[in-house]
Amino acid sequence: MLDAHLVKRRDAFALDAAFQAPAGSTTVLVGESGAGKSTALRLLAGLDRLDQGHVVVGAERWADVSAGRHLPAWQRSIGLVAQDYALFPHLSVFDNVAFGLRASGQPRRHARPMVQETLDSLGIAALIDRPAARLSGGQQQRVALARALVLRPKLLLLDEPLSSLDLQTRRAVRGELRALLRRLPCATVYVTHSPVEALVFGDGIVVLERGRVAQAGSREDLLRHPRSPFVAELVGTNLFVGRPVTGGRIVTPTIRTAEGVLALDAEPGPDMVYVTVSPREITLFREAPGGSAQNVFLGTVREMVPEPPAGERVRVVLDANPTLVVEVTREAVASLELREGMRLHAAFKATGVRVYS
Amino acid sequence: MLDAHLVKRRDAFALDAAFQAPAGSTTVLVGESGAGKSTALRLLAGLDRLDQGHVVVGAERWADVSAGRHLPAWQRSIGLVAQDYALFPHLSVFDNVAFGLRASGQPRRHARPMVQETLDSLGIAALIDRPAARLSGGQQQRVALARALVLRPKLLLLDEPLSSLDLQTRRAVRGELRALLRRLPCATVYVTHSPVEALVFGDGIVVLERGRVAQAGSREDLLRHPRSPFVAELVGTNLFVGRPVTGGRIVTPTIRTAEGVLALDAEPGPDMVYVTVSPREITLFREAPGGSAQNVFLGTVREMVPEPPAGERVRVVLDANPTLVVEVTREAVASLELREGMRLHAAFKATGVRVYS
Amino acid sequence: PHPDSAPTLTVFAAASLTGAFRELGRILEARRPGLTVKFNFAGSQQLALQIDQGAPADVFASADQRWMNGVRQQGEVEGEAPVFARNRLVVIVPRTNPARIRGLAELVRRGTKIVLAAEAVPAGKYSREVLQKLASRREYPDRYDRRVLANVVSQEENVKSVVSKVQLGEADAGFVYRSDVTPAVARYVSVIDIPDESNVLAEYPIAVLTSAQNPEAARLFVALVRSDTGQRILRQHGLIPAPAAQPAAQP
Amino acid sequence: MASAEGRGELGAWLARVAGALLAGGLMVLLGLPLVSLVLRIDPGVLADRVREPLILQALRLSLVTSLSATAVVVASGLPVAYLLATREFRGKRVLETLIDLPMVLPPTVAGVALLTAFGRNGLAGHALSGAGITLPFTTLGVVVAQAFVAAPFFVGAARAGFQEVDRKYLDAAATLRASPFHALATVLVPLAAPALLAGAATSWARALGEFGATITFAGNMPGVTQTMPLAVYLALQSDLDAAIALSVLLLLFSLTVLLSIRLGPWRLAAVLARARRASR
Amino acid sequence: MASAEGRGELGAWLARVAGALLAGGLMVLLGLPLVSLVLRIDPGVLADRVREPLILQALRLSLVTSLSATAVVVASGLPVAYLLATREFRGKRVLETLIDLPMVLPPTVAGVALLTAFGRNGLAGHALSGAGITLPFTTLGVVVAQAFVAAPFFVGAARAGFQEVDRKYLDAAATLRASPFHALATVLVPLAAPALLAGAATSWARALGEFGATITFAGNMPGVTQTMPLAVYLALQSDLDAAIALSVLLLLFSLTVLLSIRLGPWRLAAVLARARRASR
Ligand SMILES: Nc1ncnc2c1ncn2[C@@H]1O[C@H](COP(=O)(O)OP(=O)(O)OP(=O)(O)O)[C@@H](O)[C@H]1O
Ligand SMILES: Nc1ncnc2c1ncn2[C@@H]1O[C@H](COP(=O)(O)OP(=O)(O)OP(=O)(O)O)[C@@H](O)[C@H]1O
Ligand SMILES: [Mg+2]
Ligand SMILES: [Mg+2]
Repeated sequence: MLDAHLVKRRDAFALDAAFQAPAGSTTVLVGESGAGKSTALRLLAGLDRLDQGHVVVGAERWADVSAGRHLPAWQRSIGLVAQDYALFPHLSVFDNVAFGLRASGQPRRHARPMVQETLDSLGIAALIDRPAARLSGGQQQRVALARALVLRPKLLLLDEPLSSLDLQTRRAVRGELRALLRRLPCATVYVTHSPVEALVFGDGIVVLERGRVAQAGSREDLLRHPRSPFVAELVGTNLFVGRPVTGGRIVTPTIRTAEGVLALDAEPGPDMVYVTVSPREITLFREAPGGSAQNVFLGTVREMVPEPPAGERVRVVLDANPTLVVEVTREAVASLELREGMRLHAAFKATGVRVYS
Repeated sequence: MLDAHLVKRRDAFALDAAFQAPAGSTTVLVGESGAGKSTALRLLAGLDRLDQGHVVVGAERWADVSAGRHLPAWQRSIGLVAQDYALFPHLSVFDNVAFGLRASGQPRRHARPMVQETLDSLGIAALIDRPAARLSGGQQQRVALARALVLRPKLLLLDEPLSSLDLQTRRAVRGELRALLRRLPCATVYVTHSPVEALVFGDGIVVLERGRVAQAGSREDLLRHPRSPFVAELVGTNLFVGRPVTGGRIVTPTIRTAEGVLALDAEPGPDMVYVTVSPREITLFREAPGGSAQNVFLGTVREMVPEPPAGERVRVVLDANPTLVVEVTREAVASLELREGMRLHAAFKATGVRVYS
Repeated sequence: PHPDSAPTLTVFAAASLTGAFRELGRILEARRPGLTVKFNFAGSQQLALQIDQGAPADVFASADQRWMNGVRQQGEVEGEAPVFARNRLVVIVPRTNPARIRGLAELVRRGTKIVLAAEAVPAGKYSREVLQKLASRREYPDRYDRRVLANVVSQEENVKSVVSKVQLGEADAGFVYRSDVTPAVARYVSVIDIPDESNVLAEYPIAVLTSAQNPEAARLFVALVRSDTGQRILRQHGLIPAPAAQPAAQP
Repeated sequence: MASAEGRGELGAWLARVAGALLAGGLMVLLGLPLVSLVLRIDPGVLADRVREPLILQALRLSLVTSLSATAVVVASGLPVAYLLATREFRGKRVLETLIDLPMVLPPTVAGVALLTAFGRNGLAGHALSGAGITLPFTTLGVVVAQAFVAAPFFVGAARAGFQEVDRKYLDAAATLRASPFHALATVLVPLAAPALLAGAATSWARALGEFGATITFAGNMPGVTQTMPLAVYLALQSDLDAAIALSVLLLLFSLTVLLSIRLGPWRLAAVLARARRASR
Repeated sequence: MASAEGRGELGAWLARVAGALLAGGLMVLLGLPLVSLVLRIDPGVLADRVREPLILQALRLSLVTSLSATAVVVASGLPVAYLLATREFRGKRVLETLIDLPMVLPPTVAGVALLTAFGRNGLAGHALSGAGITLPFTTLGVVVAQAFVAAPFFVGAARAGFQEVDRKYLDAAATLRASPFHALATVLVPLAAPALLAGAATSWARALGEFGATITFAGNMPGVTQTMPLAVYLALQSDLDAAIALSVLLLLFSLTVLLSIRLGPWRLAAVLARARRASR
C-alpha cells in the first residue's frame, strides 16, 4: 500500500497531488504531456526531493517533509522502468539484470539463479548473454522490467513502459504486461498518456491535469462519470457542469452551465451536477431545428475525421460554445454537404444526456 | 508534382519506396516506428544520399543515381519541419524565420516584411522578438512552419509535425494546419504514424511497412479496401487474403487463405482477393456455434479494452489463427463472463464480409 | 651598413651577464645619442644555435669558450674573440646552514645534500675539476672527490637551478659561480670560497659577428666591455676582470 | 536484506571519504604551491615591478602575442576541428595523434624544431624569406611558437564541442538554404560557443605561459620577443624573489582574464566586489 | 533566386577554399617542425643512442613516472571532475579557473612553487618530513611535478566526459540500489570511458614532456630523477644532434602509445604493418 502526497514546485510548474495505490494492484497515473507524471514518479522514487508532503509504503516512511525525512532512491525498495528503459549499454543482459543484486552486495554467484528465474518468467531467458545495446524495443522493455523485478520491490514504478514500442510490438506486449502486473504482490504505479492503456491497466486511475489530480477512481467510474473536461476528452464524450435551476415557471428539469441552460430528462440533485452527452446523441442541422431536440448549439466545423474501421462514421469537431464532438454517418456528411468551416446547428434531446453528481 | 523512387540500405534496414505527390495536395506517408518514414524524408530533402532511384520535382531533377546527380539539401527548394522542430535555440523567432532568407543572400531589411507576413498568416506575429528557446510546443511548431514556408518551397516535408504537442494543443493545431496545407500551392509530404492524422491530412496516403510501400491510394480506398495486415490493423478491421476455391463439391463461394477456408456471400473474382470483417460482425461463443455463422475460429482472449466513450462496447483481441479483433457490448462481456486467457469461439456469417480484389 | 636614422646594436649575451651588460648598454647609449642597444639574453648554447640559424646579432658574448668556438667555426666571427671576464667557483650553503658546513672538507659528510651542474654544463665540468684538484691535496679527506660526488643529489642543467635549490634550503651545499651570488641571493646564502690554487677560472669570450648590421657600434661595445669602466662594472657583478691590456691566460 | 543495505551504506560512506580524500589531495597538490608562491612574495617588490617599464612592456607583449596566437589557433583550428568532428576518413586517428604530439615535445626542442622548419636555413626558410617573412627573432615568431604549443588544446576542445551540437540543427540549416560554411558560422559556432570559449581559454593560458619554444625560436629581446615568462627567466638569473613576484603577476593577470571569460564581465565585477568586501 | 543561389555557391566555394587554407596552415604549422626534426636526425646517432644504458634508464624512468603521475591525476581527478560535472555550488567557476592555473605558470616557476610548498622548508615540508616523505631529489618528486602540470588536462576532459553521460543511467543505477559511489564506478566511468581515456592520454603526454618543473623541483639524477626530457636538455648542452635524436625517440615513443590508446593494440598492429609494407 502506497500513500503519497507529492508537492514540488518548478519554474513555471507546480505539482500537488495526493493519492493511494493498494498493494497487489495497478494504479494508473494518466495525463497529457507536461501534466507532471514523470515528476511524480521521480518523487516517489526519491530521485528528486519533495517540497512538501510524504511518501509512505506499508509501514515505511520513505519521505516526509514535515519530519525532515528523505530516503535517497538507492535506499528505497523500488523498481523503476523508465520511458526509454535506460538499459546500461555497456553491460550484457545478465549484468543489467544482476546490477541491483550486485549493488546491494550479493556475489555474482548468488545473483545468477535469481536473474535466470526472472528472465525465465518473462520469457527472455535466451537473451541472457546478449549485449543490452543489441536488443529490439520489446526485448529492451522486458529486460528493464526484469532488472526492476529481480529485486522484488515494494513499489513498482512504470513510466510509459509501452510508448517506445511500435504499434504491433505494443499490442503484443500489452497483454503480457497486464497479466504479469496482475500476479505481482507489490503496489504498481503505471504512468501513461494513453487513454487506452489507462483503461487496460488501471485497477485505479488517477487523472493528472497541470500538476493536480483532476479525478481519481475506478476505471468504471471514469468511463461513466467524467468529472473534468480533460477526462471527458479522454473518454471521448461531451461534458457539461452546472447547477439546477429552481423556481420560476420552469417545467422541464433544467441546469445552468457556463455555456447556457441545459434541459434534462430527469430531476437533477440539489447540488452541482455533471452532464455528459455522447457524440452519437447529437444531430447536426443546416437550419435551426424545431421539434423535440431541446438543446441547440450553433458552431463552425473545425475538423472532420473518418472513424476506423471503414470510415462509416465521421467524428465532427464543432467550434461551438463549448466545443462539441459529434459523430455522424457518412451519409449524413454527404446529405449535409459537410465541410470544414461550415456553420451548423447541433442539437440533442433532453433524453440524450446522462446526469450525475 | 513530386516523383520519387527512394532506395537506401542501412545496417539491418532497407528502404525501397516509389511514390508520387501532386502539387497543391498533401501526401501522407504513414507507417509504424522504424518503417523508414524519416529516412524517406531525409532522402527527399537531400540530407542523405540515395543508393538508387531518383527525386524529381516539377521539371527539376534533384537526385538521380543513374545519372550521378545529387543536389545537396541547401540547393533544393524544400521546406522541412522536423519532428522536434529544431528551432535554433540561440536565435529569436525573427532570426529563425529569416534564417533561410539571409542564407540565400537577402539583406535583413528585405527579409523583415516577408517574415512579418508569414508570421501574420500563421497568427503568431506577436512572437516575432521572442527567443526561440522560450516558446510553448504549439508556438514552436508554428515558427518551424513559418521558417519553412517563408522560402516558398516547391516541396514541403513535415515529419510528425504534431507528435511533440500535447493532446489538447494537438487537437487545436490540427485543424489549422489542415486548412493551411489546403491553401499551399506546393506538394506536401506529411509523415505520421497516427492513423487519425493520416485520415485527416491525406489527400493521398502511402503506407510504409518495413521500408516498402504496403499500399498507396486515396483515403477512401485505404479505409474501405485495406490490402495489407498493417493497413487493416491501422483502420481497425480484420483482413484475410486468399484465392477462390474452384471445382469440387463446393456450394457457397469460398476462398482459401493462409489460415484456412473462408465462406463468402458473393462470388469472388478469379484472382487473389481481400476480405475484411468488421469487429462488430464477429460474435463470441463459449461453445462451438451451430447455425448460420459459416466461419468459426477458436482462440484465447488476449486483451479486453473498453471503448470510449462510456465503455459501452469492449474490444476483445482474440489470439486465434489469425489474431481477430472483436467488438462486443458490455452486456455480452458480462453474460459470457469474459476474462483474459479464456478460450472462445469467434464466428461470423458469410454475409458479414466485404470482398474486393 | 644600414641607412637607419636610429641605428640599433643587438647584443646576444649569456643570461648570467644580464645585470652588467644592461648597465653597459645604458652607458653606450648615453655616449652615442641616437643609438639603441638591444639585448637577447639566453643560454649560451641557445644563442649559438640562434646565430647559426641566422639571427640578426651584432655582438655575441658567451659564458663559455665552447659555444664561441662553435660560432667561430661557422665563420660567423669577425676577428678575434677575446676573453673579457672570468668567473670562479664558490660553494654556497643556505644561511640557516642545516648541515652545519663550515669548510670544504665537511662536504664529504654522509647525507649532505649537494647539488652540482651536470657535467655537460661548463659549471659542472669545472666543479668536477675543482673536486679533483682538492682531492689531490693532503689537507682534504681520503678519496675526497668521490665521496663528495656520492653526496650529489642532483646534477642541474643550469647553474641557476643550483642557486635556487640552495637558496630555498633544499640542498645543503652547491657549487656555483661567484657571480651568481647576487645581492638578492646573498641574503639567503653564505659563501665558502675555494682556494685559487684549486679553483678553475671560467672564461667569457666576446666577439663582433660577421653578419653584424652595425659593426662599428659593435666594436665600440666590445671596447667598452674591455675598458676600465666595463671591467669595473663586471667586477661589481661578481666577475673577475680580464682587461684588454693583459693577454688572456689559460686556466 | 537489512545487512546488505547496512553494508551498502558503510561502503557508500567509505567511498565518500575516499573520494573526498582524493579530491582533497588534488586540491592540495594544485592549490598549495600556488598559495605558497603568493605567500612568498614581497608586496613591495611586486608593486615596484609592476611599475617597471620593461615589465609593463613584457606584459603588453605577452598579451598581444598570446591573443594573436590564440586568434591564429582558433581561426586555423576551427576547420580542422570541424573536419574531425563531422567526417570519417582514413588516418583520422593518426591525424588526431599528430595534432597532440607538440604537447609531448619538450618546449626547447619544439623551438629547435621550429627553427629547423621556419628558420633561415629551415625547410620552409627559403619560401618564407622569398615572401619577405622573417620569423625568428620577430614578434611574429613569438606568435608562431605560442601557436605551435597551444594549438592541440584548442583543436581537442573545439572538436569535442562540435560533436556535442545536435546534428538536427545542421540539418535544419541545410534545409534552409545554408551552405555548409554558412551553417558553420551561424549555427555550429554559436551553439558550440561554450566549448570553443573554454578551448580558446586553455589555449590562451598555454600560449601565455610559453617559455622554452619562444626563447629558442624567437629569442629574448625586450619589446620584440621578451614575453612575461622570458622576463621571469631573466629575473631568475639574479633574483628568485623578483622572478616569483613576476610569476604571481602573470598568474593574477591570467586569473582575471580566465575568470572573466568564465563568468562574463558583469559576474566577474560582482565576484570582485564580494571579495573586496570580504577582505575589509 | 538563381542569382542568390549562384552567390551562395560562390560563397560556399570561397568558404571552402578559405577553410582548406586555414586548416592547411595549421597542418604546416604543426607538421613541418615535426617533419624537419625527423629529417634532421642521423639514423646512426639515433641507433647508437637507443642502445645507451643511460638513455634506456631515462626512458624507463620517464615511463614509470609519467604513468604514475597519470595514475595519481586520474585517481584524484575523477572525484573532482565528478563534482564539477554533477553539482552546482558557489565558487565553482573559481575552482575551475584555479585548476586551470598551473597551465599558465612557466614550468620553472611551477617547480619553485612546488619547492615552496612541498620542499624541506616549504609550507607542508614539516608535515611531510614528519611522515617520512621526501619529495625533492626523489622519484616521487618527479611524479608530483608531473602530476601538478598534467592534472588540469585530465580534470577538464573528464568533467566534459561525465557531463555527456545521460543522467538517465545514473537515475537507473540509483533505483537499482546503487550508492552514488557504486554508480560512479559501474556506470559513469565505463560510459565516459572514451573521454576519460582521451583525457588520460593528454595528461600522460604532458607528463611525459614535462621538463621545467621536474628539474626545478626534483633535480636531475640519472636513474632517480633524470627523465627523457631532462636527458634531452642535457644533450642540448653539448650536442644538438644528439638532443634532436633523443627528442625524436621520445616523439616516436609517445606516438606509439597515443596511437595504441586511440586505435587499440590490434588496429595499431595493422597500421604499423601497413606502414612497413608501404616503406618497403
Ligand atoms: N528539471 C526540471 N526543471 C524545471 N522544470 C521541469 C523539470 N522537469 C520537468 N519540468 C517541467 O515540469 C512539468 C512536468 O513535467 P513532467 O516531465 O513531469 O511531465 P510528464 O507528465 O511526465 O510529461 P510527458 O508525458 O511529456 O513525459 C513540465 O512543464 C516540465 O516542463
Ligand atoms: N543513421 C542510421 N544508421 C543506421 N540505421 C539507421 C539510421 N537511421 C535510421 N536507421 C534505421 O532505419 C530504420 C528506419 O528508421 P526511420 O528513422 O526512417 O524510421 P521512422 O519510420 O521515421 O520511425 P519513427 O516513427 O520512430 O520516427 C530503423 O530501423 C532505424 O533503426
Ligand atoms: Mg514523462
Ligand atoms: Mg522518424
